[in-house]
Amino acid sequence: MGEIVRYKRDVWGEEVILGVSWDLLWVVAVAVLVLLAAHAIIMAALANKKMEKASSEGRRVLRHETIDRLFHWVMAASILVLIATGTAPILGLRIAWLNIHWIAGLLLTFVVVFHIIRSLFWQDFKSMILGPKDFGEPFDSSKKPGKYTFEQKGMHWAVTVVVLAVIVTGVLLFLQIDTPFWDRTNSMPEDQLGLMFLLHGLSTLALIALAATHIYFALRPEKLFYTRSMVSGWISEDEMTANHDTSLWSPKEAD
Amino acid sequence: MNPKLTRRRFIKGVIASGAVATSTTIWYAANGQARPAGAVERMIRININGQMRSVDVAPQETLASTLRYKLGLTGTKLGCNRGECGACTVLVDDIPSYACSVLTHSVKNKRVESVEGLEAANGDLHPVQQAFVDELSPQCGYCTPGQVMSAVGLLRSNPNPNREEARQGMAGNICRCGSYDSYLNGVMRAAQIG
Amino acid sequence: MAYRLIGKDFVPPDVPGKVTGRIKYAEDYARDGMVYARLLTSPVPHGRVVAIDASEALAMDGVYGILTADDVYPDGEPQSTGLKVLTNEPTLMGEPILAVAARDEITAENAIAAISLTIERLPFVLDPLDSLQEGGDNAYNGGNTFIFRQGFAEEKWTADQVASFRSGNEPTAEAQQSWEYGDLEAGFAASDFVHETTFSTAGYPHMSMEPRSAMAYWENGKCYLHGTSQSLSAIAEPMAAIVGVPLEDFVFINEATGGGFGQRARAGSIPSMAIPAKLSQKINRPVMMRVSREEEFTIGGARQGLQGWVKVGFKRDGSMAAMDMYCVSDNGGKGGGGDANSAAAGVSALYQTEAMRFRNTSIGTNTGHRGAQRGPGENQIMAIMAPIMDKAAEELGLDRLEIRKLNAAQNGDVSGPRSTPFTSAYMPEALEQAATQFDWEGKKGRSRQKNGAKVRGLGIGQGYHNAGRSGMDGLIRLMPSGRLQIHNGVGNLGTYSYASTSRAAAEVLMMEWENCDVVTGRTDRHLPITSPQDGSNSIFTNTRTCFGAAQDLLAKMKEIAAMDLGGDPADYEIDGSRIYQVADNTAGMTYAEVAQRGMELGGKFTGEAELPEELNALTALSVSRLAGTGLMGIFHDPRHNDNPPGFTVTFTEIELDKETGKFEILDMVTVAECGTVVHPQGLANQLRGGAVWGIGLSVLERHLYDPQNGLPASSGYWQSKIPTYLDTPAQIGTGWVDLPDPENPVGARGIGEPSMGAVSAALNAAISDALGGHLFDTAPVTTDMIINHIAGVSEEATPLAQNNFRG
Amino acid sequence: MPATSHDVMPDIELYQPTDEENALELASTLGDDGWIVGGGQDTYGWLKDRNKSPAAMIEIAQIDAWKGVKETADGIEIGAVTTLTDIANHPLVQSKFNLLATAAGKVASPQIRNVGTLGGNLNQDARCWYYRRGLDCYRAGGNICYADSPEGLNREHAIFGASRCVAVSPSDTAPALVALDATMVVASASGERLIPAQDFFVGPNRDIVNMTVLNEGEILTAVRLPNEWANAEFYFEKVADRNVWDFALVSVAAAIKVSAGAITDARIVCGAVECTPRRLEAVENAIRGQQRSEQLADQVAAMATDGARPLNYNHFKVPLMENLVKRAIRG
Repeated sequence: MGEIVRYKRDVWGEEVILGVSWDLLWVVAVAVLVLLAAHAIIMAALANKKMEKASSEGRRVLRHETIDRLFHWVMAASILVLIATGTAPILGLRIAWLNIHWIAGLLLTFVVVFHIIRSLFWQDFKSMILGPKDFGEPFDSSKKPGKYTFEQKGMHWAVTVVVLAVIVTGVLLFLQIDTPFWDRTNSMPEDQLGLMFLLHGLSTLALIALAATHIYFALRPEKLFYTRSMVSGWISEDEMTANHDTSLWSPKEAD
Repeated sequence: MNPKLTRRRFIKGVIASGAVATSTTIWYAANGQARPAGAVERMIRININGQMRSVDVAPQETLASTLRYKLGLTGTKLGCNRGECGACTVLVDDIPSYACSVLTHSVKNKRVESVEGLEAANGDLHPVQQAFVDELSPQCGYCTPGQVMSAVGLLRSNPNPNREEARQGMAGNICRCGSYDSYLNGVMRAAQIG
Repeated sequence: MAYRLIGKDFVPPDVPGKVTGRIKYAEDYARDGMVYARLLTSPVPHGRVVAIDASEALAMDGVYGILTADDVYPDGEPQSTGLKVLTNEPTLMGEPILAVAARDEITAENAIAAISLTIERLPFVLDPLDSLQEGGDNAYNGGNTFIFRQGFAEEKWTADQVASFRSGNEPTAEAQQSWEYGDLEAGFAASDFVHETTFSTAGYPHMSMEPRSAMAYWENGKCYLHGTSQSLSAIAEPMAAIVGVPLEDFVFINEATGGGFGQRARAGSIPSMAIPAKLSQKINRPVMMRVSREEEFTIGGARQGLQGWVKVGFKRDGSMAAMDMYCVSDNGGKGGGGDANSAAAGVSALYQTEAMRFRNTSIGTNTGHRGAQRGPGENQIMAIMAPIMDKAAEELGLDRLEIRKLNAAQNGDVSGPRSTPFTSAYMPEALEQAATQFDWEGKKGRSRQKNGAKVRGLGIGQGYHNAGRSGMDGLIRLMPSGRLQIHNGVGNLGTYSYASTSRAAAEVLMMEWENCDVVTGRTDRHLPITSPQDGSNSIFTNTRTCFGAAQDLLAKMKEIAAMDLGGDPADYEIDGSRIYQVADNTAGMTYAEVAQRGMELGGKFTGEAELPEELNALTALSVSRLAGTGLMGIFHDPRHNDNPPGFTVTFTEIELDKETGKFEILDMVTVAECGTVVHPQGLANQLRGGAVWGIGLSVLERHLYDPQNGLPASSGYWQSKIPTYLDTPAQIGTGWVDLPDPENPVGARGIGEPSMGAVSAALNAAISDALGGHLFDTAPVTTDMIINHIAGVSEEATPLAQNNFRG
Repeated sequence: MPATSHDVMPDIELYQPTDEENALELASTLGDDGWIVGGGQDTYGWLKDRNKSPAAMIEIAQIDAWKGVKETADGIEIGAVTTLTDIANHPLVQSKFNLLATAAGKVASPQIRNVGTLGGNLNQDARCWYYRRGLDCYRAGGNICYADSPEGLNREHAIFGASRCVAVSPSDTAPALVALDATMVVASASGERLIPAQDFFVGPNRDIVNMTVLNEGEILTAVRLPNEWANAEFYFEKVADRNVWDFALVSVAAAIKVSAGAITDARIVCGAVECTPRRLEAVENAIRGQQRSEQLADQVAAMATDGARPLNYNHFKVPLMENLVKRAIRG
């Protein structure tokens, strides 16, 4: 166990930030595993009290359009690749990671920009807004959400903040390496550079935690229908009425 | 940017590295492991200029330090302490080596010869030394002991070098005064005498 | 004139000690209770120390004390350029801030690492032109230049002026320093070939083999300092002042010096020797301060780099009609250096330029401190000038040797801003002799001959330096044993002039060299003020003082002989360590008898009365301490007339590989014109050593500072590219003209510095020749530059600029 | 540390194992705290500067099993702690693999070759002066390269394969071994593995702090040269500023098999242009089957530098490398 920040000396011997302490990678990994395992155990213990699972049969409603599903999976893939390539050298794997990393990063940046534009002008932006009343939702079983549950909104916005942080710091770091588009100048002062590495590292750690949590819930039996909807686009009417307030979300029928 | 800088924190790292042997011991103790056996003993006997000398040598000590500071053999000069000049050249089992870049412990079972060991018992100069006097090879003289040792080593392995071979053999010695030509004259003369 | 000793080889007394390792340099001494000091040096190129916290270090076991600038300068540091002993206001990276003494070096280094230094970082500058430009940073706290007797000042050009100079034009700003002679405009008007260019030369470190280590201790109130210098006696008084001890309580010990090359001539350029002295005083133990190679680089100084503009005009017959030169000199982080002025004066002397203008502006940078280095100025400019001379010869259809002969300095010629006459000059003879020895006529047809990828290049170089200090003293003693003690404080760098100039005294007294002792090595052996062994001065200056002292002694001997044996002093002659009557050589005394008689007589004979006026303080002190110990010859050297030059000529042939940019020196011959030869082996060594230095200047040596952060990159032998056995010819031909100079009693002049300039000039000319006459206008011309030139590649940035720009 | 010039060896423990097991066990136990020392010629500067601070040195030069040249069924095997002088002068190396003898004879200076070992020459660290100065650059585990910037002093740096770090492989023997298709014998407490010379070196794209694939606890114990390339036509040339001590600006090592004037096979490798020895497979393919001639050399030389990406001060390496490859092909 160590500190959160690693320091180094600049050319004059002045101490500057080097980046995040990668010991935290293990801290995050263990913490996430413990929390998720705990969640799984509690859920298993409560399993018999749980109400019956809604049927996936019957009429289907459209939850995610093809383009959005595509966006989700491209984003997911690029994030996983970024995490894998970014942590490989930390874990001691000798692979040529940097080119894959920045290409995946560029891809992520493009799809995120796409998603932002699309969500602002073509999607129902309101459906994702996290308002004060949403916070009551988990504690009141009578309250059902619109298109997105409180947890989904929370995850979405957490991911938004973290991914944007990763992207902004990543792009700034991208400028510090040679690419086919430019020769680096190495002109960023060492202390600022270190700060960028620190923020990139911290947001990466957060992203790893979020990604792990997200995947965990996506694989939970009671949430699996959401995952299915991210693959095929639809959920059943039963699933919709069991989990959502149709006055707040009235999707069209799936093809 | 903060114009004031403090060296405090990284200095701690340096101290840690300076006292690294101690900290490792503690590390091994803390981890419940036995420290690897086989670390060198400090008291050693070493054959210097034909004499067995007992001397207390730190594990990391260079031969140049031992010769100069423990044995008082200051003929071996430290020009750079980095193997970049040759002023500290001595012979180890007849082979010219930079005493600044050889650990004393590495040569404890070998014969070490420094410039002080060349003269005959009656005080006669070694043929290389005499030739260097005759040719007035040295200028400032600081590189001279190293040049002498390289020449002696060269002539032991090749008693009759041509000038080019001598030049190649002496190449690991810098003479800032630029007396190379005069040293080569000396080597060639010594080869004739020798 | 036939001499018994002058012009003959001998074994200088210190040579056996050098080949056996027995001779001691400062670092070879030890003293009971001696402790070791190490330095903490500036981590920034320009800064101000805010706080030093050494409490942790001082609490460490085996740490004995610390010395800071506050200890050295209790009333504040001097506000001027120049190296300080220790400083709180570093203007170059690696400048010593404090020293710590401990029981051994490891402990001292651990203690250094435990000291917390808070330092305010100030803006730094590495290129004089960056500082010269309006808004540019200044290297010093008070400005970017230091004007003698006025102090720090700021010199700024407009951005346009700097840009224009950078792109190759004549600078338009007013220069700090200038001189002019002849009619420049008329000279250019009369010229058939005019060449104009910007140029740059690298400043680079001296890198003497012996780092400036020093050891000091105090005993009975006296400070004993073992150090390194180019002078025992001239350094004593200023060094005592730096240590802060009266001259009579200061003993400087320096048997041998492992190289100086100009940087150890003055106490002011080696003030770090005072650190162990001060520290020893403070902690009351002997202190050894071993200086590392990197420290030797950072505080050891460097040659000045020049960047300038030059315009030269030649008449149809090849004579140099006019030269206009404007330099921006790099004064480094601690000021120092007058290379540009010497460069211009050197051109005037060597090429007998009819009209000339010189302008210079000196600007500080936060790089190594600058000072004299072997042929300061002259040797850099000759490397630039030689290819230009060849270009002129080519354009005017002249032979390269002929154009040089035409412009060569001869007896009666003058040079420099004040048209100072030479004491004597035989450059045409030197050119002729070197051409014959090299076989120029036979070889010149090989110029630019190709053989596969290889091409031949031939070069002729000339070197010049003027030397001839006056005002020094001579001091010798004839002992009752009959031995002659020649006191000489010149410093022992390996030219052996401490011994060879002493032989002038033995020559006058017609003594066997075996009966003479050179007294030197430590100031408590009572030395006269002699010239430092610098500036090629010692041969000319110290033969004068030794000769003069011997003449004084001879006069006293004759006076004693006449007193005892009758007749007039003029009736006596000497030989075989005897003084006798010319008319009757049985009427005489041995030298031992004369000395004994002198000691009985005392008074002026033994230095107790009638001393020459104007004796220097140290000489007077030495005489007073030696008074009565022997028959004494004492001499104060008056001013001599005119300018004693040292000239050299080098011919070289190289084979350059156009595929690798590397070349081999096939032949090299250097001929010296330095008056009567005093010591042939020593002279040959100077010519060979100068050749190695010339090769370094011409193609290898560099001075790198990282432009981004001011870090020195060439702080060791490896990165500063000191020439090795395999970068220099296996054999260098030498020769000398050997015609006496009238201003020296034995006809001798100095040669150490020009021996280098001729080689750097010849080599640059040969490279230019091999490349079809291409002018790089720079020194050094490195492998990468040659490859780039051949391949037609231009680097995106300016080529490595050795902290200077390259035009 | 950049500020103060350290100059003495700091306190470091020393182990001098005399047998293989003991050495491998120490290497494994000490892990990162142990520094394997052959001749030490690249080690002591790091330690004196206090820019690297291992807890202990494990000197393996006294292990006889890892020393000397011996003939094997299909070539020769050279122990990793054999000195460069012994390799340069060894009759077996000279007669069959003179390329290596020549390269070994060009390393640094006679005294360094007398003490320095083949293993040390192959495992030596980068010579970028910023890195050697102890700056916290990428190679030292930092996050910046000081050499590759518009003003950085990068005359001696890479023109190929840079990935953040632009340091080059400093070894003279490495290109020769790659050209001879050598195999590295790497031992550790858990056994032995064989690595082709070409795969032994690693660039910054894969590992920015190490120059070889050696893992903690592993020791290079020997190098095997297959007879496959024995007595081929060899060419080695090293261009450096000074002819002693200096590292190559560019070097070339080539092994070419010629039959009736035609090139039947070739391996050409350049040093000091990339972080690893750079094998020129495109050139090798282009000359295979061709008559060995000046024209051929001129035709293919440009392929050698295809894709080169010079830095501000090292453009000269491009023509220099082409010229050296030309000379290697010309013979």
